[in-house]
Amino acid sequence: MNPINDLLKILSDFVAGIVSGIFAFSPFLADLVTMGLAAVILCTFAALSFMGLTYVERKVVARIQDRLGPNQAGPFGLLQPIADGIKMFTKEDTTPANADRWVYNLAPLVIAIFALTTYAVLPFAPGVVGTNLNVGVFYLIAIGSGSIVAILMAGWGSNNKYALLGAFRTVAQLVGYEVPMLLNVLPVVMMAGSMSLVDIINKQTTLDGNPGIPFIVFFPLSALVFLISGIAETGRSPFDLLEAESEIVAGFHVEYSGMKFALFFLGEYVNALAVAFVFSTFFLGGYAGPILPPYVWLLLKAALIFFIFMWLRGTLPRIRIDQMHNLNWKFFVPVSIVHLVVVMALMKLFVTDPAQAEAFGGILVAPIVQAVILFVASMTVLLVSLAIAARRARVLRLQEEAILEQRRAENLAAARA
Amino acid sequence: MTVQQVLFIVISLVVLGAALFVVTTRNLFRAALMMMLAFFGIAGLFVLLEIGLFAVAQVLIYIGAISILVIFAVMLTRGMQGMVPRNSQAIGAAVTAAIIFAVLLLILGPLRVTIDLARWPVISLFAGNASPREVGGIAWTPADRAIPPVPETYIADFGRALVDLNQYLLPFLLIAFLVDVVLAGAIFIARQRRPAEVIEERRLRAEEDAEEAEAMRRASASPALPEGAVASAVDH
Amino acid sequence: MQNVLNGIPLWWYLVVSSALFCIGLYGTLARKNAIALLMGVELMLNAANINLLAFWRYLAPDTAGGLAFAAFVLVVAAAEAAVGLALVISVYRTTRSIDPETLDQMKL
Amino acid sequence: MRTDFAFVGVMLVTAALLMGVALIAAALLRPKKPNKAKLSTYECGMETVGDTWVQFRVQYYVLALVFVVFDIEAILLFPIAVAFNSLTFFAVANVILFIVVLLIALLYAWRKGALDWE
Repeated sequence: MNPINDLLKILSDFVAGIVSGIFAFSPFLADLVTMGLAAVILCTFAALSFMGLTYVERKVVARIQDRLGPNQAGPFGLLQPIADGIKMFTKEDTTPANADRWVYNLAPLVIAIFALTTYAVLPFAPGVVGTNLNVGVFYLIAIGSGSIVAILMAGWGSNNKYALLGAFRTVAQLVGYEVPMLLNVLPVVMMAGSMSLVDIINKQTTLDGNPGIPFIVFFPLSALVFLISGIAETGRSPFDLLEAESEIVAGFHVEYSGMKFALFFLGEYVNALAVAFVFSTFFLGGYAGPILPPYVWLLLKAALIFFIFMWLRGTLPRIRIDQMHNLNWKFFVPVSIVHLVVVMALMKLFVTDPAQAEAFGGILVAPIVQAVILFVASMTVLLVSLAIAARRARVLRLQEEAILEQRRAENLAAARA
Repeated sequence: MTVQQVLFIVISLVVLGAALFVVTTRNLFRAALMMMLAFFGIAGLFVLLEIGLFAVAQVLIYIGAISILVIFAVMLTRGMQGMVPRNSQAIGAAVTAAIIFAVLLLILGPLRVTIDLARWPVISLFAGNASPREVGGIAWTPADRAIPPVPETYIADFGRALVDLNQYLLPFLLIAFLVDVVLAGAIFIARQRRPAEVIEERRLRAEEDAEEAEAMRRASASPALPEGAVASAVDH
Repeated sequence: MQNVLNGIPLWWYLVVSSALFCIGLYGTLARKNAIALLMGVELMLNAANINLLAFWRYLAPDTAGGLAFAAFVLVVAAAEAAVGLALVISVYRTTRSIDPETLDQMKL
Repeated sequence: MRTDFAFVGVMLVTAALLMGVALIAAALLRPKKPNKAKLSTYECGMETVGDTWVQFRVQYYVLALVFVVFDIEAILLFPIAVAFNSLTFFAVANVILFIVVLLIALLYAWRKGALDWE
């Protein structure tokens, strides 16, 4: 074992060895304590990255918008997250008088729990993964529905019109964007032949005679749609219309303050980081990469994705709710379905495995050729659909302009008369 | 006791308690939340059965989709919040459910009623050496065979079976059509009609009613009936 | 006894599922609110699913039968909920009531 | 490397404990001086008018409905995707038929205006 490349693996084996030494009398207890330690480490990692990310995001967005960002607490404002933490812990927290107390108080807990549980299946390095479920992809998507429940609980428990309205809008957005996510993970699962995240990464490395091409090359459309849906799933800008301060006063968590608000915030950031990790795993090859140690590769890729999130947040204006729904239901979903059909047909037609070609027919091609074919097909679907959407948008805009023109003429005539 | 046994008992109690809450509470939103808890617990039972696929599918479909539909429906029928939870046949329903549960327990569980005409029915604990029960020719309690493990590839096997002409291809395709019909029907039923459509509908209904009344008038005014009958019908 | 999975015999699952079924049945028969009634139906369908999967696991894990049937139950449960709740919403909009006992007219 | 759900259960419990501890610690640290104005419903300083039960649009339900349809599709398509490499041409043709039928459902909903957000 290379001590630098397998640092995480060596450390985790070391800790597991110590624990099983202490609990030598009961393998079950040793197992339980090992798992508990791993869970605590993962939760701490998520919470610490949440603290760090709030600082980094504020700094980066400030730079993009030509501001300074936090610069008072400590050098370069580095102590800002700690100051925020102290504030969150000591701020008075009110429960509205006619709130549904149980539901109101449990909602932030539920959202934080489900956000943290996402990390149980993410592989950080070869052999370093909480648990390599054979339904990992499914698990990630299913856990996402936990936050939907928490949002409904928060909206209903607050007993506030705006909270309830915000919760409903949020849920409509979250369930909507789950559909393109599901549809665009399917090509990845088909390619990897497994729903386990480790298998998906292995398929993108050069192990077992695989070509070592990340899936973003095979399915650029899937990657793009997955990334945008991921941003929408986590409710980040430009899809943050559900907590638009000026419109529905912070949406479903309007009544929350102090630590409970912090938990909602933590849920949002932890989910966003999880989307970055999941995207790197599905489409960029996860921890696979040359020279550098695997965990560094994973962190680099996730950091790149998260930087894209921050960049979008710093530059794009918030979109309207009808645009948000139209983008999803009238563009992403139909395009993803068409893409899925095309990919299915092509993947059956052009196969890379000789045994499969012999058993089920199909044209045997080299992996590179298959990648090129799928890339071209995926890009064609993307460009054609974009062209259609652009033409349709132009028609709609012209219609709108014609109506406006007509109305203006009528008004003018009325004014003259 | 193994860990799995303890977990099974805890999860079952949670599921049954949540289910009892669902059917007795007055607050429909809390009922829906508790229903989610019950579904989550059932996913836990599937994990104990070592069927991860369905544990996750349970969470995805029941918690992520069906419960959301239920909560939306609760919100849309908001005037119905403070309703009395039970209707007039509640006692009968409870008795029926209890009887069915007792019968199921006797059929499925370890309890057995030995009917001896000379004495009262005796409920005795099912002993290991009693006659085995069979389902489809396979003895299932007490078994004389070890339980085979779930194959590693059960997800792929399931996927293949779904599109295998000799297995479940027809139901699989029927599902697509069923779902089509469900979507079309549900959208048609639930769709918010535009004001113009509502007016049109009312007009059609009024026309229909008028036609009906006309037909009735004509029928009652037919010469076969005596004048008095018509008058009395009109009086009513 | 050999027919236990991790120490749990099959009849434990069957008893839990029948208890859940009967609770759902009570809910379906005794609730005054049509949505609560549908919740009872969902509980009953879940009980059926526990049964299907438990039997599959204990008796025939090497086939796909139990899984396929459980999946179809899932689909049918979703379809039933979708159409049932759409009906409830539609009825509520016309009559302002979703109490099945008062909805006894053939024409709304 | 573990491949079971035990770790997920442990993770759920651990996350619940850690977050619960954070909430309790905050509850002990923070001041607690409630008064009537603080406990009233927040509406930008306005007095609350009417009850919380604002009228919801059936549009939310219809969108959830379309979502349910695709959720069902997903649960059936994922196992098939896992087995994709060992499917025959005939099977893949049927899967494509399945997806196309669902696309028709989507187009119907679109046509009926169920996807419009007015």
